[in-house]
Amino acid sequence: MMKKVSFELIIPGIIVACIGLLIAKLVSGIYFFYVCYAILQMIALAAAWNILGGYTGYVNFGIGGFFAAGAYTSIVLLKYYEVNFLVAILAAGTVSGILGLLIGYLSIRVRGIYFSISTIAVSTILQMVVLNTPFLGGAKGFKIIRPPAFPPFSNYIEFLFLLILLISFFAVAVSRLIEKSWIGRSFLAIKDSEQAAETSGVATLKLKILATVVSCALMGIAGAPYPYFITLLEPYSAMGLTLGTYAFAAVFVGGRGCWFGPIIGAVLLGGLQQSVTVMISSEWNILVVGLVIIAFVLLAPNGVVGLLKGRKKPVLLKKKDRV
Amino acid sequence: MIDVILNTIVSGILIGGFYAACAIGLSISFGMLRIPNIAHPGFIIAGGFLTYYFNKTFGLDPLLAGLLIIPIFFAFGFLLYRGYNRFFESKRDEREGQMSALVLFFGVLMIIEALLSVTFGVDFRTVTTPWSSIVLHFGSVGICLRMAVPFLCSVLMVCILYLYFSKTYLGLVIQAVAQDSMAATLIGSDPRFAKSIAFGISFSTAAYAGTLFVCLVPVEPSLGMQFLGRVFSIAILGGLGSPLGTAVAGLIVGITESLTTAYIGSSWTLAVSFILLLIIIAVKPTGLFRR
Amino acid sequence: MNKLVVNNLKASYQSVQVLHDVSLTLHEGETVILLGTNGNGKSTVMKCIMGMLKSCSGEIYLERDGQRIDLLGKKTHDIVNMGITLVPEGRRLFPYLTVKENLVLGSYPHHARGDVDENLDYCYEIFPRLKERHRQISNTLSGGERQMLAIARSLMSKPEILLIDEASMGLAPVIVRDVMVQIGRLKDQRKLSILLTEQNFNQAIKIADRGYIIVHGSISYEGKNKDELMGNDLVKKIFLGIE
Amino acid sequence: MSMKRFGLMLIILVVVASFSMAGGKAEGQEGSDTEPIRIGASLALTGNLGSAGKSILLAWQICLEDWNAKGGVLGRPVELVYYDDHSNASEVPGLYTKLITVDKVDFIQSPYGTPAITAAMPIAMEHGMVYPGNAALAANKEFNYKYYFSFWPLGPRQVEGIADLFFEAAMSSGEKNLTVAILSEDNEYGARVSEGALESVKKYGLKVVYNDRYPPSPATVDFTPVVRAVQNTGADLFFVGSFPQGTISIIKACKEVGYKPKLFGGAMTGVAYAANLTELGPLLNGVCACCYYVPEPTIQFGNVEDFLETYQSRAAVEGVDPLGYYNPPWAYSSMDTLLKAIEATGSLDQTVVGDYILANGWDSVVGKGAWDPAGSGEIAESRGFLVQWRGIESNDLSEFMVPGKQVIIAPEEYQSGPMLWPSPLFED
Repeated sequence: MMKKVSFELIIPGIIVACIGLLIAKLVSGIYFFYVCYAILQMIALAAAWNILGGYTGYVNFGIGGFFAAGAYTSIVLLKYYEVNFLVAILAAGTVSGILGLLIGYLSIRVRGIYFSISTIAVSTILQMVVLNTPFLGGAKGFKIIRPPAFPPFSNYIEFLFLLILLISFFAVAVSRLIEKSWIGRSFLAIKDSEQAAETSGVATLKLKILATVVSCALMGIAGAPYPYFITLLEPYSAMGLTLGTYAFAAVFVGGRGCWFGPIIGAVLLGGLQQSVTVMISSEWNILVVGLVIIAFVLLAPNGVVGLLKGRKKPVLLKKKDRV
Repeated sequence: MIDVILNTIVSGILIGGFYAACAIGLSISFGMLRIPNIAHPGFIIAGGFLTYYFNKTFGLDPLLAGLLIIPIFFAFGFLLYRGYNRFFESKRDEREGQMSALVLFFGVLMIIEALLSVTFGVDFRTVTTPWSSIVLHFGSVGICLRMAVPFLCSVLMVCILYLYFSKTYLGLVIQAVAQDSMAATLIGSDPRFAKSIAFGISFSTAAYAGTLFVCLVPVEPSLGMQFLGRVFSIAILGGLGSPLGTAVAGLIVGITESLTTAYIGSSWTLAVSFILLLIIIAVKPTGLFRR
Repeated sequence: MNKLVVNNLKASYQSVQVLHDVSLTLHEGETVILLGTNGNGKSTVMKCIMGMLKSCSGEIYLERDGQRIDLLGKKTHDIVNMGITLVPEGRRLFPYLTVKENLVLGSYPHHARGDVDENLDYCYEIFPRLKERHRQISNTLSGGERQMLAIARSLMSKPEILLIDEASMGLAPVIVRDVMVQIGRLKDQRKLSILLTEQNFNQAIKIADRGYIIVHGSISYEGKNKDELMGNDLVKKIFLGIE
Repeated sequence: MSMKRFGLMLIILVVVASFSMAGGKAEGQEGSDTEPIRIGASLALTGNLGSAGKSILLAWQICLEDWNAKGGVLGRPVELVYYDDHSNASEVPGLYTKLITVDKVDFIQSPYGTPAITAAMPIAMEHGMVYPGNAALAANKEFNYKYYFSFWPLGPRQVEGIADLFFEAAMSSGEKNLTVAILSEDNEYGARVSEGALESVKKYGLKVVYNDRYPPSPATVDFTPVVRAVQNTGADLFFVGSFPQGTISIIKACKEVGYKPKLFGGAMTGVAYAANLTELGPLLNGVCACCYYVPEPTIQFGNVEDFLETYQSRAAVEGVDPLGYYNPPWAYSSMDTLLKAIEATGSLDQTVVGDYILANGWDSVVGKGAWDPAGSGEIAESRGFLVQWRGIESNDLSEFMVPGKQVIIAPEEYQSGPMLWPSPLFED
């Protein structure tokens, strides 16, 4: 396992970091990094979501809450305690992971839409807590001044870009690692039929909680650099439904339960969102994104991945009609 | 002291009725038809805007205007289900389909918001009627018609739906289809037709809830997205698919919120419906009134 | 003379062919049993007749006053409206509706709606237990009561032809006997044509006029009357355990 | 099946193609003598702030048309490049980076609202752009950016200052031992307003009997319980810091529960929008709120009437707020001051133009003034005033376009009539 981790995570991680640095050196337009940041953040969130939603079929709607939990943890630590950025990221992951544990226990009792709405509930309660806690900035939020750029970066956003690049790589790598291991196969069993999985010896409970914790922790990690990207962290925009729903839609556009689906989806959807915003400066831009989402869901049931594989859609009978 | 409690509870009941009207359509579409129509709040807002339009252009009383738009929404819901069934539902496995449907309806919600802002602008809109500022006093309890009329309309709506679903052939068939679609074909019903009707009804309730909404407070196009969580949690609290359950859940949320505002602090009210939901899920996951 | 004819019926689930060549006829006022053990395709025949399975070919038609009405390709609810009903395997009641609501729903077809009360009374008369429990939610009923309710519900649509799939499944022997007796009475009182699939030969034969035996998706024997069926070697081998 | 796949591939292709177009659009335009001068901004055109965003856009467009009719700036036409940020602040940094580095606009204007303005501040600072702000609360507090100029009539004390006006007016009644209830919306605006109110209350030695916040719309639909809780305390002064939806609902709730404090209102926003004014109509009688423009004779700001006339004729057609008392004059001034500075300095250099504005202050349809010497980027003296509505008889818009119905009661320099005490709430 350790060897596998080093092969799948550390070595490619270093390579990705180098590529990132190279891009930061070569590309001069700063706008590029902003767009990339937004898309990479969506990739990280989508990949994190996919670990729970794509592999086990539990739909988490409260992405914004876990993401913001990470963002708030990191800004509190960085601003009040002036810790190292790496520590802040780890702490962000831990806090969101603990919240994930809570949601995990919830998933013992409920599934389907009940689970989804509970995640919205947890996320909204988090928002209320932030609003009512002056220590966390309350409704006013945090105003953040970016530190000056340091070598080798010529601009702080390049550093943030590298950070989110590594984070999104990490999220994707973890989901790939899970998918390819026995855990992934057990997840598929849970997704297909939880009872059957249970009876055939899969420890569904532990695995579900594991999936939730990992998924939420990754969302928190993705949120850690966000305060420095946005410079004003306040509960309404950080915890809104929009951010999470786009990430969620990206997984469906790309393809669920497959580690590279979220990448494709986030690049397509994030790219579309970014380009439509600058091309159509009116209400119509939301319309276009809405229509594209609908088109994808209707025409590509298994996402772009499904299309690329060209696999025939399995003919599934409804449960009741199975003989 | 007792006056305050009484008045607070009465306000809670009045607003709770309105919540029920918002959630009941979702309870039908999701509880009975298994269609996770997260665009429902969007259609509520659309109903509100249409009511506003009829009121402003033709000077119609909003409650009457609301009745006029019901057929439009019914037809739209009916046809939308046909399309949904043809291009989506019949092609997916049930559970997988439900997950993708969430994304599908998210797209629909975005389109509604865009179309509303294009057509009506992004200003807050509300409808005022001669009756909306009248306040009736019963002893120390004051009841304002702006709140009471929507409440009565909601109660009427719940009653009509309850009677429809338990006393008419088609209403029973819709329930039957929800419980066992195959058996429903064996009694000679066409499930697709029944579901189309049910979806149309769900949309009609959204339209009328929108009418009540625009009478109560100002609305704007992006409100739908923000109203989503509460409407869903009330529908689940009530046990999906049960009109009476939804009504009771709406009242419970309304009263609890009202009491929270008065005695704990209004800054926590938003959390009320969700905390209630989590408690219910921990105790009885299927909601309060699922038979 | 009216009859239901099934001719050269073939059917498959996905790529697996389940019915190879099934032909059978049900004349007016007859009770015909379709015998076969689990997995031989009895239920599939029923589903094909009711139009619930798209992938079947061959001929299924109703002959009424010399006119031939094709059933194949028609929708289930249209077939029900022609006066053919199925009591499905596993009862398939509406679990959260009351007994009475279940019954009333049975009279959904237009031709039956006028006589709801009359039919309701009739059902309560033959199954008095249902009357006692008419306000009860149907998934709280016992197995036998559920079977009664399922049969009663299909009677509510005033059918001419009644298909019953596995009436005895999951019921205690005493109750199976009761149910069979009731089915026998129905035929006489309501002039029904009944097609009954069964594994329980001993009980079914009591009410049968004649029968077919289905093995691996094709009809392997046709018995013209009770005695022929009783005396047949295949029957002895499969159902009575006599070698 | 193959048709579908083809269709989908087509969509993907279009999406991918649109990326490259978005990146490549409008590049490589360097300023020659006839090329237009380009001003860039993102605005909330959709989402919950869309209403304000759209009226600002119209004001800017009018301003540019005025300048172009006069022959442009430095002999070159002026052009606006704008994007919709969906009222979502997280889209703003990227959009401003694009405006500055890809579209290479010559100058920028800020987006609308505190979160968005704050989000774009680091970008403006990084590129040393002159950054005229449009409606933010103390956005410059942590940044202290030299070239941030807030075109917002509240002065250095910001919304906190509104409380002073309100309580000053109450004190002028001469009555002693007044009790105060403070209710505000649970957002940055509300938080600041209530902080200011607490300060003010201390200053005047009043007693606070209620202080709470309510969740913003649509979380709060019914305000009667909260208003009843306030009524129960029997407070004489009811100070409210609310956004438009809350404003309307709180006023209605007060009328419904029959709560008549001696002075009611304060920092209620939305009372400048035509839609809200006509909605409330006679309900506004006796209500006091901070406004930035009303058609009273004591208001002599630049040539704001001329601007409003143009604006109102255009707004009706474009479907934006038909009155324009709130943002538009300031948005126009923000753009106008920027263009005047360019014209005066004859330069497109950010520092030159920025220094000019800093030195010469603001001067446009809303009059003229200097900047806060403390360097907050706010205007030196507050231009807000407290209005008490009276004699409104119908819900017609024309009620609000004539003098005498929106009487200015504080501060003294703008006062256009005596304060009615106790406030004759909801009386026709």
